[in-house]
Amino acid sequence: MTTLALEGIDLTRRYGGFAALDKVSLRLEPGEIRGLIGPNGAGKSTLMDALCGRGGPTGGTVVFNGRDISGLSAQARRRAGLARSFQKTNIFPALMVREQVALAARMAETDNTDEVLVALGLLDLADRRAADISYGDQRRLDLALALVGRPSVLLLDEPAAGLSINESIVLARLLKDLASSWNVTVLLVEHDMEVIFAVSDRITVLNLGRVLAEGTREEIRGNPEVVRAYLGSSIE
Amino acid sequence: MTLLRLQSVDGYYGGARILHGVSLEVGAGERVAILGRNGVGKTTVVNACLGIARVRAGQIAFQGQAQAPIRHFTAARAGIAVVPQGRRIVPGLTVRENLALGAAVGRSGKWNFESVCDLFPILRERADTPGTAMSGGQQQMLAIGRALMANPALLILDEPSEGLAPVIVDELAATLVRLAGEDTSILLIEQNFSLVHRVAQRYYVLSKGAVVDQGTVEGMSMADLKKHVAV
Amino acid sequence: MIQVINGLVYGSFLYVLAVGLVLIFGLRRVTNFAHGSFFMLGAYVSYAAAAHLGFWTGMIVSVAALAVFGALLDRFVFRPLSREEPIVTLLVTFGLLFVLEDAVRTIWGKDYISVSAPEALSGSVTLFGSQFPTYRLFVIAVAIAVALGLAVWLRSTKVGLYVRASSVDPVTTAMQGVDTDRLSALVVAIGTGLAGLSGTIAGPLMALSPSMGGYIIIDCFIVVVTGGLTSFTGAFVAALVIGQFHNLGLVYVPEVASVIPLLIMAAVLGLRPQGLAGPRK
Amino acid sequence: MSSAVPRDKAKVAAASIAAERRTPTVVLAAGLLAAAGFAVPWVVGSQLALTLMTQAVIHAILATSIGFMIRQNGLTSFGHAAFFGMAAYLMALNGKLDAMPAELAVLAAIAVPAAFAFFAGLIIVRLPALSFSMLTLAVAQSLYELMLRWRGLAGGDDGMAVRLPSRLFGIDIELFQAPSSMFVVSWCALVAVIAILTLVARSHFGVLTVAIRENEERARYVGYHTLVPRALVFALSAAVGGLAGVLFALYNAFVTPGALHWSLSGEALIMAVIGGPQAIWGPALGAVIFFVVKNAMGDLTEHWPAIIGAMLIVVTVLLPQGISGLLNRLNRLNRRSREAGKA
Amino acid sequence: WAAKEPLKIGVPTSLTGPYSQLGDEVKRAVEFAVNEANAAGGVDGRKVEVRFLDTEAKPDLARQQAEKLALEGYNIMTATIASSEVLAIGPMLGRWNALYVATVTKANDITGKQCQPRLFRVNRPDYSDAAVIQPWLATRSEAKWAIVAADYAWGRGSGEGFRNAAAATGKTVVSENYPPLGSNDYAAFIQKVLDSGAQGMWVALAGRDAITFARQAKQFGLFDKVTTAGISFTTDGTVKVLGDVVKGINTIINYSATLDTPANRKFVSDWAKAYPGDSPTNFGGETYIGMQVIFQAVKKAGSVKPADVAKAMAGGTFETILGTQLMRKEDHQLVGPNYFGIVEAVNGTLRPAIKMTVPAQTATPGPDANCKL
Ligand SMILES: Nc1ncnc2c1ncn2[C@@H]1O[C@H](COP(=O)(O)OP(=O)(O)OP(=O)(O)O)[C@@H](O)[C@H]1O
Ligand SMILES: Nc1ncnc2c1ncn2[C@@H]1O[C@H](COP(=O)(O)OP(=O)(O)OP(=O)(O)O)[C@@H](O)[C@H]1O
Ligand SMILES: [Mg+2]
Ligand SMILES: [Mg+2]
Repeated sequence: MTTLALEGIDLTRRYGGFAALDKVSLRLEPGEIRGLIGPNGAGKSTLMDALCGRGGPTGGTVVFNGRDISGLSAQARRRAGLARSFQKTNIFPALMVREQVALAARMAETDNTDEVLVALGLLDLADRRAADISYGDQRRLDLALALVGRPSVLLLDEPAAGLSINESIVLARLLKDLASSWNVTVLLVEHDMEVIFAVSDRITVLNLGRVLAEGTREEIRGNPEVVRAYLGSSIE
Repeated sequence: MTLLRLQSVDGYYGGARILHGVSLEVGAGERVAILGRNGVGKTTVVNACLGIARVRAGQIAFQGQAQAPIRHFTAARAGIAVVPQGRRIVPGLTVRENLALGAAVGRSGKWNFESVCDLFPILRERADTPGTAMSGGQQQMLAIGRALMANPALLILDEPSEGLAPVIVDELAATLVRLAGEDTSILLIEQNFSLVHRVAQRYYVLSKGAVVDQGTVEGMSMADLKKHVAV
Repeated sequence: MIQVINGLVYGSFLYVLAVGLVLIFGLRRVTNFAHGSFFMLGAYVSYAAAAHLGFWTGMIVSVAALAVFGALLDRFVFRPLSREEPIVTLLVTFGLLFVLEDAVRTIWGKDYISVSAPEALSGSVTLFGSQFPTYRLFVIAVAIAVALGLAVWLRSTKVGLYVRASSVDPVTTAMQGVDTDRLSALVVAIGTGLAGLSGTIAGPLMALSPSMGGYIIIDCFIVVVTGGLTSFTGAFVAALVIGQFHNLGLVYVPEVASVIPLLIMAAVLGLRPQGLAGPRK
Repeated sequence: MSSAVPRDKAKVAAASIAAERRTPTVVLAAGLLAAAGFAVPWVVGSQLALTLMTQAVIHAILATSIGFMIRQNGLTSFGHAAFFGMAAYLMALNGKLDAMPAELAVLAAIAVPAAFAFFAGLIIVRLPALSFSMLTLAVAQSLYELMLRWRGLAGGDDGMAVRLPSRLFGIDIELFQAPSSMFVVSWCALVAVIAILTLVARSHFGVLTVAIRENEERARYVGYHTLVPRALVFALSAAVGGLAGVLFALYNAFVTPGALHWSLSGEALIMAVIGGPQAIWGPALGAVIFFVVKNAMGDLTEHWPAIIGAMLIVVTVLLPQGISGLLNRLNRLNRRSREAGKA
Repeated sequence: WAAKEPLKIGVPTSLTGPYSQLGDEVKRAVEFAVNEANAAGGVDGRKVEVRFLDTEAKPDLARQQAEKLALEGYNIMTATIASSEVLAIGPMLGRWNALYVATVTKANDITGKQCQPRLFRVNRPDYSDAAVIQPWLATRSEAKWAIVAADYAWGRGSGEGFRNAAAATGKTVVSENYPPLGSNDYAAFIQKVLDSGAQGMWVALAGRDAITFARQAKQFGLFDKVTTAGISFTTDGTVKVLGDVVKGINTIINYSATLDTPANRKFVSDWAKAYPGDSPTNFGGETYIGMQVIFQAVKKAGSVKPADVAKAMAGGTFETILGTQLMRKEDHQLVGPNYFGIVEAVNGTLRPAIKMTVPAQTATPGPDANCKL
């Protein structure tokens, strides 16, 4: 068996008596795109936090390319090749778009700033202050900060939120591209089911801090529990 | 009566002109959508109504009353509540307090803490946790709940479906339609066509800060709408 | 024991002054270096008013005058600058400090002035076997009243909620229909009014001089920072702790007494960067 | 991600060339400015004017150091006089104790404040902005108290003379104490400081620290350590403050605890902000203007504090971005109208 | 008087800031002396011009301002408030080709370790104040004493002086307190003095500290319980502010308008004409003495060049309102008497009044051995 790109074992996080994450385990193969869905407050963002070393103390182990990184700081994890984007836009408001993407690139082996700017359609905004671009554009900038420098594993928290339909389609295609051409592994949280179903190799469903189901898109779509707790009736 | 009317509005951030002669209106009990790609100026329309973006030409009227100058609280006092893009939950306040803040204008109506919590039960469950400690989607519910607390005559929602699970979006759609039936007009800015299709009666399409198209949703299929609007 | 009460007096006095600073900082994010001058102005105004109207009316006049001054300040200075970096408003308060000192020096002269305690409070009581000035007990009472009043106002009234909301996100608060401009003017007025109050109660304790604000403002900021910048409870605890240690320091280690407040602040921030009761980041 | 369109490539290339052209320009401009400084003593005959100008320039260096902190770290030091005074006292104490050659003392007087700031910075740059400010104030005031009480060695509040050898770096010490030559020395130091800080601000390190200032958390999630760069900015700023202190000690040959007092820190801060710290050169400009105005007002009336205060209020309300902000805006307007003219 | 070069006097003093009130007192005295001289046809036929610059009592600034005055030609200077300012100015006088006469600054070093060829002093230094404590203390019956003195060079020095005097006269010091400069609350110290069982108290606090301390001490009833004496504690200025609070307190007096000599009576009555309803304060009187010395030295030198004036000053004798006094060659200290008195009502106003005169030879002991001129 090849080494896993990323593995979380028994990840747990509590806020007071409430378990936002309760012994969740997750195994990502290299080059895989894994969809992560679940109701609001299921613990998806918390799971990403646990994987990348954000927030309070977490129980469990994170293994990255065969190496236990549980004790590493967030910046060390990023330098090892584990990057993430944020659900709540997290950018450098006073810096130019290009400036900040280039800054993020400096930390990694390859500088693909321009490639990323072009791919995300940000080139025209490259010399604008990040504070002065629209919300959707800021969302894409946040994504660019994660993509640049060719990390080997990407944790993307609702990258399509706030994007117009066309942009979402471009994004979905881009993710597919990335996975196949760079062999990037992606853990993708999304509430936009079109994107999820279009790109995910497998899907994990979280509910109340635990894994509810895991499987291919067909299996997930057909799982009545998932439909009841999350998908609802309107997904065709 | 029209609740909100923009007449040839030019909107600016500092010296940058963003809106070019935008005109649109929302009547009583109407459900209207604004569509458009990222960065065309949808949020700027809202911000112009809130006095965040500056109006240098044209006119904005609430409930038939022309407004100048527009202060940040003008819209709220004219019965217009906004669910802002990015949620803007006030840090340091609990869920309950964030909701109470929404009732600052003191209009009475069917929405109060209890009824909002019936719509989004999680808010009751977590009433005393800090608002910003909630998950992204829960915060979105809180933002919507807070706007409802004002019992507005017009509810403006800037991409409310963002971050919400599909089941919740379903409920939201139903709620919005119901609201309009109860005399609250809706101005919906959305990328989620399924929501627009279910909620809106009319739509405006914005491109590069100008209204380039408008029409009625009723009678169109979802596919038609997508094709027609072609954003 | 008497020494502990003495520490309490100084702490109480610091609290009344510092809590005004907390209010203004909380709402406007203004590092108000002129607060010491407001205090000084308050002392002079009440001194002038008291000469004709008596101590108590003088107190009311001083608080009211300073409150009006604060409201105007908010309207014409803090509001226009509310979108600029905090450092810019800080500079304005520096300027104000210069102007106020000079104005007071011109109006009331450079001579020191000394004020007597009001008749009713000028005696002393016997406490733990020693004679203790009644006026000093009054200072403690004022601080307790202010602390309780503020706590009730901020925690359990609607306006209090708006104040708390507006201090973290004024735009969103205004979007809910709150006139945050008027709210700020009110809060700044209360803050400067408290400076007037503390100036008044300082009169019988210390010499009035145009530069008296400078002697107190640093201790005051130390209280605010140690307490956690925006926390009223924090300021209360910090003022009492610092007042106490300051006083005990004077008694037992006078050589380093003047840096004790600084050391307490450094120690607290070392352990809790957010201050005693500041919000966790 | 191989779909970059050729048109985009051209844009990309053009932008990066523009960025590279700047370094030599900065060096050249600095050289010219420094050279201009040599002409000043010839043009300005009056000793009085020269001594004022020298003092103004030394203050300008101090203001520049504070401004740099504000610009890069977003943190305001209320106690920068600590570094200024620390350097001056190091020079003075070395003169008294003869611990090392004066040349070495000069370097130490710059290095010690920097090292001190670096290690203190590792602890305190994480604090909320106002708390940081107050702690810097605390450090400075503690040093002030220390020097005030240290009668045996440092003369307490009476201060101490700075004993210097007859030559420093091979230059006659008299030259450091005569206004006409000291002006040139200080001026060159100021120009060099501004040039170096400008290059630092444009470098990767400069952008990184601004990024950390803007959003420290995100900087960590793109892979950077955030503490060390901020502490380094603090250290660099302290070194510049120390340089000002060294020049001060050389010129005046006398230090008192006043060199550590908060009113000096406050004044330097005022200078930095009215100059506008968003431009590296802003604070220096502010310093010179403030110094000259204060001096002129002090000559005219004893109500100078009120006049200075009122001017401060008016200037900041009208020009919240400082003088450099105004100049930059005028410059932009000018350029825009020229471009409009062309089109 | 167009013919002769005017006498230009520079006054770098404290016009703003915490000591501005003292600055005002010396300023009035300088102006009074200048007006008086000009009205009498000038000094040696020269018009007297004066220029004041603000030092905020900061040594660094004092040095800058003094340099400015010297370069502008006001190179005979006087009347700075703080000793540290004078010590900062002193070493530069040669370089600026200027001269300085200290009038209210008391640090021993000015005519001691840091004496300078161009630096002179007319008022009583700290060691002179120490020298008069002992004769006074010998007359007192209180055995146990407490000290409250400001925590800086002057206060500490005065405390030490008192301690020595106490030892020499067989008294014990039961409590020593050095509150920091600019304290706001003296309750802790007052309590300590009360608890110490002292019968007498020596206070060396000045200006704002003196007033704040006195006010609080009164509230605690301290003055009623112990005999209080001090230096700079009850000056004309603080007594005016404090009134009855400090009635009956004993004090060293360096100069007082109540001094009953013909020269002083004339000075006081001329002053009252120039400033109706006012009488000169201790600092005013001392500064006036400085002006008298400058004027007479200029006349003697027949020049306004600092070098010539300095030559005329050193070793000369001068007619002052305190009598004929010698400016010692060895350390440039004017040799004069010192006084002890009590705060009481004189002609209806409360002020420190002289009760005991300590003659010049006791009050101004020999030249400081540290001074090498
Ligand atoms: N600091 C905190 N304190 C208390 N509860 C918290 C805190 N942070 C998160 N939670 C709770 O943990 C749970 C999981 O949150 P999380 O953000 O992981 O949800 P999510 O699955 O990402 O939801 P969404 O789809 O809405 O983004 C939520 O119920 C949330 O309220
Ligand atoms: N504060 C600002 N200052 C200057 N320009 C701004 C500012 N905010 C937005 N803009 C610009 O205004 C334009 C319109 O932005 P707006 O936020 O209205 O877009 P939008 O249609 O809401 O987009 P999205 O779907 O991404 O939310 C964009 O080009 C953006 O770059
Ligand atoms: Mg989430
Ligand atoms: Mg938008």
